[in-house]
Amino acid sequence: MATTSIAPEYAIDIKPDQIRQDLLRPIFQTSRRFYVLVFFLVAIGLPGIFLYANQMSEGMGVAGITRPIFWGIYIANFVFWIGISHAGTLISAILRLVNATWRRPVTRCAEAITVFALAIGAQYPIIHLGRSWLFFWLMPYPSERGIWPNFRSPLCWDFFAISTYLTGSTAFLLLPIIPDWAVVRDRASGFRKRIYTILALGWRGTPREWHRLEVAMRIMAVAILPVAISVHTIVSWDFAMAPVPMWHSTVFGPYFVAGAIFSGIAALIVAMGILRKALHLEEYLKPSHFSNLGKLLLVMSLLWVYFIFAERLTVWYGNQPAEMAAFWSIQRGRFAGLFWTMVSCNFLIPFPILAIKKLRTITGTMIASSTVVVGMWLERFLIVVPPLEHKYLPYEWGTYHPSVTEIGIAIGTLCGMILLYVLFAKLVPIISIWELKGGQHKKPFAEQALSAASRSGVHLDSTLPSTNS
Amino acid sequence: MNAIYGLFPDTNSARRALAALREESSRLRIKPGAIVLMSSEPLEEEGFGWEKQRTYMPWLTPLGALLGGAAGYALAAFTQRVYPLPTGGMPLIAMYPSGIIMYELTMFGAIFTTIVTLLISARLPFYGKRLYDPEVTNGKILVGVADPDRECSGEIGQHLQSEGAEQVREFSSE
Amino acid sequence: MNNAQNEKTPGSSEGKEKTSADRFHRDWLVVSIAVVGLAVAATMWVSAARGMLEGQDSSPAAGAPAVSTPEQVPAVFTTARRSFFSAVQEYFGVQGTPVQPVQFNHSIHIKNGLQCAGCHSGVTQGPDAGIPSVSFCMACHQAIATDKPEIKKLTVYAVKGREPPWQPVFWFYPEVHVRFRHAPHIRNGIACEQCHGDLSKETVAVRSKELTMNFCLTCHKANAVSVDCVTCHY
Amino acid sequence: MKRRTFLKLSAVGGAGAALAGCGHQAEQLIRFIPDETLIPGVATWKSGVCAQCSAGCGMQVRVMQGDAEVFRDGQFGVVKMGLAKKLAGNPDHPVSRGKLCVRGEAGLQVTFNPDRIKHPLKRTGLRGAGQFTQISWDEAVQELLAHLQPLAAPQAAVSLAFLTRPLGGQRGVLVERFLSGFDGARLVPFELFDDAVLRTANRRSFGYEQLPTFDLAHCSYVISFGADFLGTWNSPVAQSVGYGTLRQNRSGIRGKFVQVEPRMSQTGANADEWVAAHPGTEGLLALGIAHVLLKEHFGHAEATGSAGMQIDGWREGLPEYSPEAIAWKTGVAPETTTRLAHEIAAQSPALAVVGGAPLAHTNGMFTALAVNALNALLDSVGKPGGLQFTPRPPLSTSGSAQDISEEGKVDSIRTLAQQILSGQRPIELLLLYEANPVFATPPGWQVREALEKVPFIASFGTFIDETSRLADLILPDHSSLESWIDAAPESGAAEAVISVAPPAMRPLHDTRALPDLLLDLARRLGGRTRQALPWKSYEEMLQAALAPLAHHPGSVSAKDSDEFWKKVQEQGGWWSTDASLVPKAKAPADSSRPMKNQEPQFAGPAAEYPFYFLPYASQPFFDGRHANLPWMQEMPEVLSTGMWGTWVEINARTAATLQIEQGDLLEVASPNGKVRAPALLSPGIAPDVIAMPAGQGHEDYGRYASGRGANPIKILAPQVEPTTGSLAWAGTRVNITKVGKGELVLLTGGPTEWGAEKVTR
Amino acid sequence: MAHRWAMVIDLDRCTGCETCMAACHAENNIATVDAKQAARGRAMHWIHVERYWEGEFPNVRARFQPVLCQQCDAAPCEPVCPTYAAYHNEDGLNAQVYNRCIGTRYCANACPYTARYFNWWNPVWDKPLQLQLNPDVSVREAGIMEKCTFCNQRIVATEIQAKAENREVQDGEVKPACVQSCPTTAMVFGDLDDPNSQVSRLARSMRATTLLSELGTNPKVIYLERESSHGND
Repeated sequence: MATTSIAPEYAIDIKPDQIRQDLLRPIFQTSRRFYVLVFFLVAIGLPGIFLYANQMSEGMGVAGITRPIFWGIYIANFVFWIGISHAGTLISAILRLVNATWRRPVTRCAEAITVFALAIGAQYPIIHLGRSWLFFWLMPYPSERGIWPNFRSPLCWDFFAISTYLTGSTAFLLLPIIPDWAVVRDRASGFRKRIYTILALGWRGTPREWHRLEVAMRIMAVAILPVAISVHTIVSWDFAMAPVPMWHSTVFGPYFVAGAIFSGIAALIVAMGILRKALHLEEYLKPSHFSNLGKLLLVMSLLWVYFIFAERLTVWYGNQPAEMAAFWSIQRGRFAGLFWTMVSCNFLIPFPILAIKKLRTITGTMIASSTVVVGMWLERFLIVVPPLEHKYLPYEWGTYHPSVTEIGIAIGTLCGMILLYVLFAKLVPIISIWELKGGQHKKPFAEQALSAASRSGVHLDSTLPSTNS
Repeated sequence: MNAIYGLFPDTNSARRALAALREESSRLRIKPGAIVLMSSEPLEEEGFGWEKQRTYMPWLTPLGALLGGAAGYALAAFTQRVYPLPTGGMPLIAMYPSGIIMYELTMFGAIFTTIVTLLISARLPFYGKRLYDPEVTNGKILVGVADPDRECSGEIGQHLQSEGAEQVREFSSE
Repeated sequence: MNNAQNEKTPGSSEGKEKTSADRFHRDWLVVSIAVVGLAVAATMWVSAARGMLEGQDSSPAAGAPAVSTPEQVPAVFTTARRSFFSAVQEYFGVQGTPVQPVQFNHSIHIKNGLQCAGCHSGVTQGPDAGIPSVSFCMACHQAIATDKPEIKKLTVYAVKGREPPWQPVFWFYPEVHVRFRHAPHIRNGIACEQCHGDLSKETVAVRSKELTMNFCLTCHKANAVSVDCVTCHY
Repeated sequence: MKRRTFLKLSAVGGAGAALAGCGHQAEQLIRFIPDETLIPGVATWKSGVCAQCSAGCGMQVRVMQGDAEVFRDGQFGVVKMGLAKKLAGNPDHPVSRGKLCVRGEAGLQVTFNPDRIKHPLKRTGLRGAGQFTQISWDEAVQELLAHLQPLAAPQAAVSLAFLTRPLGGQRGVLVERFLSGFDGARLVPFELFDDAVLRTANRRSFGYEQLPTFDLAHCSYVISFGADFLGTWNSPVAQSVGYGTLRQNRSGIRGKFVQVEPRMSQTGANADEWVAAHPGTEGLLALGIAHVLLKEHFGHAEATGSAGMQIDGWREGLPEYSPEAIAWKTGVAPETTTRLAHEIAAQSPALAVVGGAPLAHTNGMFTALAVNALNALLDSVGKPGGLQFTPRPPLSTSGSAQDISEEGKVDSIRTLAQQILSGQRPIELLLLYEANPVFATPPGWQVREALEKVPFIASFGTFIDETSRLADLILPDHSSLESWIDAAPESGAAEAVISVAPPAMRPLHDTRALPDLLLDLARRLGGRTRQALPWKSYEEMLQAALAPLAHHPGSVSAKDSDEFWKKVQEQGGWWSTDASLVPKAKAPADSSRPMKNQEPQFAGPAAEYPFYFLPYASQPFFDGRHANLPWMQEMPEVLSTGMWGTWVEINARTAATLQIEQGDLLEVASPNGKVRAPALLSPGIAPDVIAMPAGQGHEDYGRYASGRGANPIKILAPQVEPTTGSLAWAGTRVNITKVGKGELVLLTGGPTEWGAEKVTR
Repeated sequence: MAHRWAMVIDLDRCTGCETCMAACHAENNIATVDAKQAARGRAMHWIHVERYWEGEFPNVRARFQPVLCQQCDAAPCEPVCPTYAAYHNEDGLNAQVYNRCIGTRYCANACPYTARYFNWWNPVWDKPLQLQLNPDVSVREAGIMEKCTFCNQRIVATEIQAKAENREVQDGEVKPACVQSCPTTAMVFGDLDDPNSQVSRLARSMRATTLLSELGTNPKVIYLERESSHGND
């Protein structure tokens, strides 16, 4: 029986059969609620496509951006979504590396956020192009003219970073799904069976397959971390490379990475909370998961406050006129309301909720995370817009008001993101079946893993007899 | 390919059956490497004592990374010489930005190699007909012998049965 | 103890799944086709709505000139593409084949000893080669070959006081922003046929060479002339 | 890989191939045979004369071949023709010296304006309803002739009036000669910002009824009283050219420039010192300076000739005008006045300029005479670095609008309106040419009412505006680029200049040049008119007029008259420094009565209307005539940066006291009316002054100007300067009320006083 | 043969008359937007006169500064363009290649002078205003960034002319539209590589300075600072 002392709140003590039953339910049973939701999302999101088509046809003028605020909500959204995308892969990779067993129900829904947020976020640089249809000029491809993209441009780095990250995190998400697709394949019929047969790649579950998969996942976990960090650093360099007051800052790299992880965790908690209710996964996503992630969020919140303070303090001390114009417009000018809302959302509200253990419940963390998601969007907005409104020559200052098109496309992509996620949860077991099962009777095999596990209080349900050695 | 296999409800019986097949392999004229195991979860740690799995993946990945980095350098450096765009005295190949491209492509190389190595060495994807039983994903553990000697296949089946196989089935690719 | 599988064979539940599965993919097909269709429709509708304002995209009007009124002409000049389809055409660099109002025979004129610059007189002096006016043609053709059907057509134009609506054969979409100047090329001894092909072998001029940027660059590089972008693009 | 192949392969597949069949969009319009042979793509610079204001700058027109959509013989089609592409100053021309002003550069958009009248029009609806129908030129000319013929009869009881913008050059002569065939015909030149006061004052002071030319290039000290001479006043291009040299390019000398005005104009913004004297007291300040100069024996009162004698107390050293005595009226500290006087005394040559608002008060004549006297005291008249009067070239055809004024044939629009309304002088026919008094006169003058009473109005203008909307018949003129054009600049050059240019391009529309039309009418009318205008075409008339110049040494030397004429056309005119051309000053007409100080009169009691109201000639629109040019609408007025609208300029502190913020909609009310416009806070305006740019607020002036902004002229009191009868447009008081939120279109988006020091270096 | 085109603007001569702006509109086919778009900050003026107030009434002064693309030697706009639409050519111009521009607007953000203009819409000319359009200059469509080119079309035309006549380009032979039109001759254009050219001589003036020189962009538009007269004020 149990060989390790286990905190009972992590225990997922469900029979494998039941696990399959529970986790495959959404795939095989489609509720009316699902159709309503999809219809709803499509209905709200579709105007976004119209607005984008209109924007391509008429010109960027339909957006609220203007001289000198050449970037607006589009780029704020881009940074925001790329930030959100740091939820999954980074967290799941870290947790995989330290072999925190409680990660098992969390990883897939986190990684899915990464992939979809990235896919959505990567659209924004294209949406915001004046001539979207020529976006492929950002890619290096051999043309007869021999002209390549400018590798000195941060936008070109973006292309490389995002495509690497998208490839990596997609693989990171998809590889462990293969065995689960095999499960679905074996239970499905008809058209769906054909689809899942293709998706399962002919997975059989031989020791060779399992071994290669596990080795690959360990390598990927190591490889994806620096990519994730580089992605958001490069996104921050989109700003820091331009000599715009308050953009041209060395702190932007780590500041953006911290912000990204911060918003990513928040988004993950929100997604988990919703999935838990919607798919009846109360037995799998337990309060302890929320509490653990809440602690992580708390740390990131403090880190965020540290960064924003450091950033602002240096600007304030530097006292350069051009920077101060943007600074004061944020601190007490046109953007003061947004700024203080952001500080409340990112720190003042979540901090007590997350710091006090009693409040760190599912509801508590959900509230804290929701405010953080809003706050982090505001942060992106405040990074993009006020400095552009106050560049060096005061004669050239301007004001920015988002237009219907920008808001519509933003809503459209939000709906798109949710839709993708809903479809994913519909088509793929949102919790990894084999990993969950594996976690149930896996014996800690290394001292390191054991200590990591006991530190995080992992319950190792060793109902199996020990090895036969 | 033909095969005979048993479906075991738990790891204990599967382990026993495996041990038995291995013990009797010469007698039952089981070719080396013909014993097949399939499960719905990784069983490496479950003491199956299965043949040690080895892969070059940890070596191929850095190699892929190196290749990626080299490709990054090539892209950043050589492409800009292809079209000699006047830069008005600015460097044609900028050091730090090229570093970023190289870094990203290094990581891309690593990830890409890992995925490709995984797929190739795990022989995926494979859509043809080969030994498999859907019961595996229902939690059964499949232990069997590929291309058994026709004379011994009955005996193998009995062995599997006796070690606790719920069902013993035969597979034929024809 | 092992979590032994007291496996239920999925009997009754399987049947349910089957029906729901059928509904599943039928509905999904409908939804996805609808989404894609709407997206395409959106793009086309938006572009077409503008296209309609600015006149139909119709086939070239060849032959006798029709009476036209100001109402046919849009009241504004804009760089916007005329329609969704013309935008797509331009995107893919499709230029189509021009249909000339009069089947002008280049080879006969060249055989009779006429020089290119004799008619396309702008070529040595300015950016554009130019097409001579019908009155220029009539200077000879009042007397020469007046019985030929094409010359008769030409005469009809001249009598009516109209120019034949010659269609450009070598041209660029405005989007490529090329400012090509003929005169410097001629001054530097670039023969006409180097870009326009051997017109002594053509009757009605055809686009025998694709004037891509690569075409220009190859020559510019070979002759060590500027390959600076703003030499041509401004 | 070929350019798009990458995408074709990867993304869209065969979609491109499917579309390959569709041909290129053909030109659907028929093509006319061109009238001229031009080398395609090659630009030629032809000479031209700028017609955007009356300065008469010579210019060059860049002409290139292009496809124009035209209407010919009942068909709409395309023709290849030479088209004006760019205007630039004529480098040889003594007035423009290769430069133009912002309004001149926009002259192209007059020719290519979509709102131009393209055919002769006949009124169909009620008068003023703006409903016209297209008629042929034959019909139009017949109709006009039918109205002209009765009036041409000797001793006709009724007569006609010709309401026009001030016409310089031979156009003016032609019109005068045309009118000479009609008994009692009146020429009514109208311009909002006319300089009649200064011309009259110059005649009284110096004997030249002419605007002065300033030799800024050689000047060391300029004090300007309200004259926006770098922007809108007199000959801004010539003055700007001189100003450039005043400031730089003379080793060791940088002329100082002081501007006296209550609202900082574009010119004032360039001054080294800006003095905000109270409106209407500029003359006092000039005499205050003169007082100091006389007291300190800088100059001799006697030496100033008639100019000094115009001022009461001049000989006595202007005892009433000591800096202390005038300080409370002008609002200028006595020390400042004294200092300015000392500076002027120290730097020779010095020059005083007066123009614009100071002359548009009821005491404008006094102000002008005072500044003239100061100039005379500074001995700047006729000297290098001073002011000069441009000699008039001796043409064979006599006269200009000014010259015949003495014969009493010229009326002001105010007089005309009064006479029509009172029935004193029956005007049967009004000919109208590019003057818009309905827009640019105060309602108190009742111009619209008067014009509505005229039985028949024929307009020759190029645009429908508030005045030509009242016309019964419109016979549109060519644009200035399409017709023979000439000008005899009144000022701007120290030498005699005549600008002449042939048409730069063929007409775009079915229009006829006014001079040729008048010659045609004269020919058909016969009689006296025919005798007065014997020429077949305007070109012939110009050639005849300029013929005597061939005998003078000048810019053109030619063997015979044909060559002379050809060279004049190529060069864009004729000019000469021949000293024999300099005219003698006329004897000052009424120098007998020296003028005493006059206080400016303002309409509206100060208690009720606390602010002086200052409409000003706007940088892009001048008096409103350029408001239909989109370039000008989008040209930010440089000080306010305002575009596409009107605004009310108010001192920032005053606004703060009244709790008015930038962009608040203000109602500006005078005793004579109200207008609404958004507030524009400015530090460059006196606290008791409210200023508004003129030029916007058109009811009907094409698509770009109609219904845009507000017209400040419409609230002016019908004040006049008594000696000339000119509108005293600066003589009204107003009050302001905040009535809501207005829309202000500014180019700048920020507070531009911020860190100015830092950003400029 | 290579040049280093530069412009000197004498702020002491500049009167804020805006002739340069109108000339630029005419020469370079710059579209007018309309009142609504202008109110949103989308008016296009490749060159515009910036006005800065100094002081309070009555001791108030206004400074004028024509601002156009500063044609920086170390231009922040160039490296950020992912497609080389903004690049530096051999004559030292900040070139903007319209056909290569995909409209990221990154260059416009990076430009500290905000000298770049974006085509938010397809430009529209009410006919026949389009007949004025200069055929030597592209008419840009929606989605493209544009800016002052130092009237590149005039430079190219002059160079071709000089080559045809087998001579070098003379100092003062190339005149951008703004320089040509400036009534006070506040603007001078020429080759900075030629030490005897007028721009070179003026650029060596004591008054020479550049806009936002602390950013190290090394502009080729050199301003001569405004002076005060005779120490009188």
